[in-house]
Amino acid sequence: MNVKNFRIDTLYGILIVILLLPFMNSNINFRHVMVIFLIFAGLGEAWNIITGFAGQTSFGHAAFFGIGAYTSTILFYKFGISPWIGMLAGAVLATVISVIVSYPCFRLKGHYFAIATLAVAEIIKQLFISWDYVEGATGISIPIVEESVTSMQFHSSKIPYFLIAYVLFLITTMTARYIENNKMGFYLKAIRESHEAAEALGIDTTRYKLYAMMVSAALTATFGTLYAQYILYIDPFMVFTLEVSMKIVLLSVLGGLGNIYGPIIGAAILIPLSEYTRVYLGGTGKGIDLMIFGALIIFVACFEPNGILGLLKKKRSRRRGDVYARADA
Amino acid sequence: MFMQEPMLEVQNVTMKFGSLIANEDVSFSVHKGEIVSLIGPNGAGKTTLFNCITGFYRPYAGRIYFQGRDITGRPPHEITAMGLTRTFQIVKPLKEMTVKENVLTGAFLRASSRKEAEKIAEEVLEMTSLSGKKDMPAGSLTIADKKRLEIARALATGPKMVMLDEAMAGLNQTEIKEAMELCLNLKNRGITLLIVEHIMEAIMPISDRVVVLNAGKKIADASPEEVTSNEEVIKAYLGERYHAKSKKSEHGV
Amino acid sequence: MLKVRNLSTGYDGVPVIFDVSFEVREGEMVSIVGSNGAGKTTILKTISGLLKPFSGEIEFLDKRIDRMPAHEIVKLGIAHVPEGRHVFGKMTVRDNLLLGAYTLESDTDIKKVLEEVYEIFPRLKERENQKAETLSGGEQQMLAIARGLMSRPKLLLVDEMSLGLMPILVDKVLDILKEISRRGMTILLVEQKVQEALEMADRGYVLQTGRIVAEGTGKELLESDLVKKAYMGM
Amino acid sequence: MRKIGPVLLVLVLVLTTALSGCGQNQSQPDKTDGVIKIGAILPLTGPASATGVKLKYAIETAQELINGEHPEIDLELAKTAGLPNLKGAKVEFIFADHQANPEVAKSEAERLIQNEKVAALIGCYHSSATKPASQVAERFGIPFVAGSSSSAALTERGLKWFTRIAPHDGMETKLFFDYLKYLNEKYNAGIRKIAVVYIDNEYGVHAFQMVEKEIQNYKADGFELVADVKYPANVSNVDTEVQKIKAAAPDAIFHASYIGDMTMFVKKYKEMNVVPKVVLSYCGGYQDPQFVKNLGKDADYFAGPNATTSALFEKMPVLAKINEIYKAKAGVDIDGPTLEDFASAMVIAEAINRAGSTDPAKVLEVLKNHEFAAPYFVSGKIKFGEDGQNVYSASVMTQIQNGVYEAVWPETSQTKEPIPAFPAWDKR
Amino acid sequence: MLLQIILSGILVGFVYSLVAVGLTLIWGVMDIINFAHGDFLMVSMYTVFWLYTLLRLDPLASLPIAALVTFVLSFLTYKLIIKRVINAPGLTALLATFGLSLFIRNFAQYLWTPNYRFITTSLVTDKKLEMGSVIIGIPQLVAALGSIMMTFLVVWFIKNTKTGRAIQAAAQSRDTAKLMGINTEKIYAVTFGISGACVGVAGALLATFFPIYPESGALYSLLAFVIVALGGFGNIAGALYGGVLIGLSEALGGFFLGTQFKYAIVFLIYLLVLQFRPKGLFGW
Repeated sequence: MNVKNFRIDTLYGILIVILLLPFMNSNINFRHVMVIFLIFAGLGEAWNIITGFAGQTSFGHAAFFGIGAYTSTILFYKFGISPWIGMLAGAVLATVISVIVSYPCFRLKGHYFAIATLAVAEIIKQLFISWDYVEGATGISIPIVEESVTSMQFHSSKIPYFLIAYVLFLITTMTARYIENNKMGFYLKAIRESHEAAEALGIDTTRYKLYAMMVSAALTATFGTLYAQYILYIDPFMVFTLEVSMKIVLLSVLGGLGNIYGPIIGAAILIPLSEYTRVYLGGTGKGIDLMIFGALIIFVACFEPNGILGLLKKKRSRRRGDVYARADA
Repeated sequence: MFMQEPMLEVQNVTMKFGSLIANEDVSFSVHKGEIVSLIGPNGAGKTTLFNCITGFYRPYAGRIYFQGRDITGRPPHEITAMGLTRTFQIVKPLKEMTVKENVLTGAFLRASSRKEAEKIAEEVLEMTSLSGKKDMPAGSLTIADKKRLEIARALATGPKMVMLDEAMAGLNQTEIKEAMELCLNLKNRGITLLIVEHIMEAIMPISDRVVVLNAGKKIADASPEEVTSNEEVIKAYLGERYHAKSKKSEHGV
Repeated sequence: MLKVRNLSTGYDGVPVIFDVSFEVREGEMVSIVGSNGAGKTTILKTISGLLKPFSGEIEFLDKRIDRMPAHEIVKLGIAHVPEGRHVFGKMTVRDNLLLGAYTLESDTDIKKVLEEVYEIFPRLKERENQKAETLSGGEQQMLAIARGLMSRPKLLLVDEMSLGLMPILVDKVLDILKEISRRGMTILLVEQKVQEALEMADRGYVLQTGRIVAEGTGKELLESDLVKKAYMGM
Repeated sequence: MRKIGPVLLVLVLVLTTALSGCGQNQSQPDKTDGVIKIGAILPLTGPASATGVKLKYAIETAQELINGEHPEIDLELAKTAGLPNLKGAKVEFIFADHQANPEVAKSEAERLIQNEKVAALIGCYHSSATKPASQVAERFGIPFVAGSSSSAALTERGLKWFTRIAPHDGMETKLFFDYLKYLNEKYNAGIRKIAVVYIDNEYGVHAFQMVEKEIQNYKADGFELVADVKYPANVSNVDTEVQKIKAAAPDAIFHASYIGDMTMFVKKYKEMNVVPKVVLSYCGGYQDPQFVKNLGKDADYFAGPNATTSALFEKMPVLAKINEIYKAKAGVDIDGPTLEDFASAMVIAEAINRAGSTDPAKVLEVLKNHEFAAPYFVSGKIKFGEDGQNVYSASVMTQIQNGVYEAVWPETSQTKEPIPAFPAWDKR
Repeated sequence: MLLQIILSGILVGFVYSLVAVGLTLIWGVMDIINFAHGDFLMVSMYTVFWLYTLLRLDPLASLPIAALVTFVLSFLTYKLIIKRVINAPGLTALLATFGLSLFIRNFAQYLWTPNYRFITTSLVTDKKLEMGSVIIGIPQLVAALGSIMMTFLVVWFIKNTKTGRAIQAAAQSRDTAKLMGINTEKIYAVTFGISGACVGVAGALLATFFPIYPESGALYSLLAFVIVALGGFGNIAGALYGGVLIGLSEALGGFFLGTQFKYAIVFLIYLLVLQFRPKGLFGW
């Protein structure tokens, strides 16, 4: 059997199932979960490019998400420019910002890099909180206009939001897949595995990491725009928060890193889980929902350390073998 | 048979780490098509010199020319792109990737498409006898195969010159023989080689010239025969036992 | 003293060693030779408990040790000098040695062993307060052996001590090992420098791709065709 | 890699489970079954959950009053069980947690409306959550009655279905200046220099904006802004902040702080010997009874507007009885924000009762045109203006004296006279 | 005035240091990012609070008990959770500790309600030193001194005891440590425990002047990450100086540039310092 064809078929299968689901259940909350699922699965895919492929752990993707959200919102709020253009502008701006912040961050390795991205995101968040032009801490209620494709506002149904989310998700996943199977993907993975070996293979590591960061940032920003248009309200605490960054990290790790299926699986589990534990248990005011949520995360991490994907492709049975020994051999 | 065209020229390279001098005023050159070996006791500064040449370190003083172009302090990837690449003493396989993917990664340097890269990779795998293991994860190879993979990956970048850092350490006799053949094979394909090695039995027969480092300084630069009889070299490095053994094998084989 | 029967072992469920049996008697120096990748290190790691065997038995002083955790095995009297030395570079020579004596309870014992070890390795005494990473390769190898001796082992497992050492130092280290053996220590040596290892050993085993293909006294093996052909390049 | 097929399986599995979960929800019994559902969206987890949980108790108190028979309480709905005009239908408040996250507030609003079929929404405490949630209500044409969300922006959006009980921060700011004027006139307090200390989020920043705006109207009275100190939303110490305040030496400090940071500030004021004449607090930390509990005597002389105070219980028997029920649940006396959310629950139930149906249009008509009796407020009544804002300010100025929130202004509801100047910290 | 700010900054910094010391210890030894570190701090504060409320025990007197509680909690965390993820790739351990953080935080809310609590009358409450215009709160001073003492205790322990040497050994090479007869499992668990004890002490010291509520560890934990990285992962001295540097830059930056920026300044300092020392101030 041709492995490559099989993989393509699986991905298409998943994509079709996702597309059909909201039409099988008209429940508004279910569709909401689907929209959020797609947004976060897409964010996970975008993040995966820089962290899963290139091995540069980013704890600061909320920064790009927020920039995407704010760019389109400001353009629409202040100048009445369609969020579609805002989405593009946001992606461009996020790309530019990613280049600027990558410069100081890429000098750092490993955890130092991860904390640096976190620091950058927190600084950007504080700038937005204090920036009067973007309404600072008070946030912006996006003016509600008649629903239309141009205004990217839909009040009577969630299906258009779902479809936009789907298309963005599709673009992101396909981009990730294209990268994975071509030169850039190989180069990124080489950088992840060994910086020095990559250099010796003629790979300009800084440049490729930068490319990965740019692509990742641009894609992340587009979801920011959609998110803002979907909620119709944004403030810095909502889009720039560490929680958004961590959610992206968590679901991708939960699903399995460095693979385009990981974020999809992670999001398919994490998003409904957090939604439904809250829906069914959140009303008690005792934090039971998050307790259970936390416990489940611990459970998955402990019993499937390679992510859910690891469970599925567990070839080597003794997974808790001695890592040291392998590295040393 | 030497074409007297210098491929690599190392001029007065000095490298320091703090107060520790790893290389002191080292000069030598490698001509096109040659196999040159760099030997010396542990801590003599061979790997440091390698790192200086390939751009991983910036030398403290001195210049390095590759094909007449000054490459001193250029980043490693640019040097590789010019056609000078290396392997590592401590192998650095891209563990999560398969053998073929490892080689593909190197092949992308010259290939413009995936297809072309695949072609180069297949060729190189064939040449290094790794074809049979191409779908194995690189992390699970034996040490010998990992060393072979290092070489294969370097070759995939389409180099004019390859620098091998202890590519034979830890191989058994048969494997060393294969490695020696591979080196000669590469030489026949016009690839210049600079080899750091401990295994005298392996490098003496294939080297055109041997450069000996001791305590960061060059103490000899001559043909294998001359080097093995150089008193200073023997004292510093080979030890009496080798001296005796090499004499024995001269008679024995 | 040490009996290994039908041992199969490896990493991550991938077997490297197949059905290997051998033994080491008290006071002997036994060498297991073979090229890298043959699985020599894997055997030692399994004996010292770093790896768990897939099947087979390991007995030390008539006690099954194949399911014991590594630190318990050390207490029984097996010390393992790992390949590549692995000294604790950020710690002083003295601290490294004290760690070797981790299993000893009484302070006076520790002091005594320390003195004994310093006697064998006067060089280490000189460098007592130096960080281990500042030692030369040969000195580090000596430190690794000395550290192994600190636990007062009954059996010393030594892995590839020639690796990465220049020839002159290999001789030196081997001499030390001989000296220790002469003092009565039982030693299981794993080496790829076939000639040297077999010359020293009382008995030897030849390992090829995870299987033992020959055994005998050091001399017998050195003279066997198999060894001559495969390892001596003759 | 080859075995990726099961991925599909897992995905389908998870999503279909989700699907079936929702399906059940959807087939809830029709709303006319004698139970009227009202959604309450509150911050039940996260940093503000301390308040959120209290609000929940208050709303449960309202539910108990409405559904049970409490003839002793002089409230229309308390006397009979259920809603008399809807054949004694019971009211059920469905609680949802928004975790201080606007996204969650929005999705919970949608869920409550669509899945739970609620007739109206109340909440959400955080203005940032109230904004998107009330927009959902607007879209579905469902009344939204906010209790204690205080951002003035909420009622400036021109929403048709939105109403609010609490005075917004603009009104509170006016109240502050009027009170200071009163102190200056009556007690010759000599208050001129004002510092604003506020948390760097929607609540704090908005409050400060109101001060900047209002102070223009009070220039003639000699008030001037000498310092504004903005501090991060999650603060580990307030040393530097207090240094800045001390350097400005204000007569009055306006605080927009939550309970945790407010308490830290007070402790630091004491340590650093900061002695202003007056400290006034926006609806937030000061109003929480925990403030007195945690600080003891040090809490004395702080002041702020409050919808209620325990000192008023004596004067207001209805309030006292409501508090009895509430205290049994919450363990503390009812406070301002809590009472405002209680009011929002009562008002929406009353509006449905008067409309005689849950038809949103009819309920909205009642909400916008009727006046509601609110004997638990000092103002005694609630009436929503065109923009949805309660025109009767529900607040009195309170000051803590001997650990009790005394009503000090306006004079009509005074329980104690105000003390116009802080004594030195070591002279208490 | 300036002196006052600098002093306050330093005092706060030492408390940050102690929180960071615990974090850097496990980071250095096991390469684990413990997201629940701040929540252990919170647990310690609650422990102190309840001992104070129920038994009228002064926070300083209950400090050893709090340290013990967090030691045990931390020890168990290793035994029950970390042990299973320590060999897992990349970020899995982070996933687990994040889940743990969520769990502890909300369990605290479940048990003790989300109310803000304060210890109002401890031995040190409201005491202060006045030297001219400079005022130093005794609780802060005691906390800073306590932090320094605890840090030195930890350093001494690691440097001079048998277990300490074993911790160092396990940090450098796990398998070689095993070959020394060191039960690395136990050593890891103990290291985790010590890390817990560090935040336990920090929590008890903080409890005298910081509000106690389920989220009270969150910010400290974030700052601790920055400090640990600033000082160089696994470097205890680095964490100590890093904490002070952060405390100072927070105080000075906050005063001169606006207090709302004080944490942004902290992050900026991190980025700046790392430009010159990519492996932290004391990183190797």
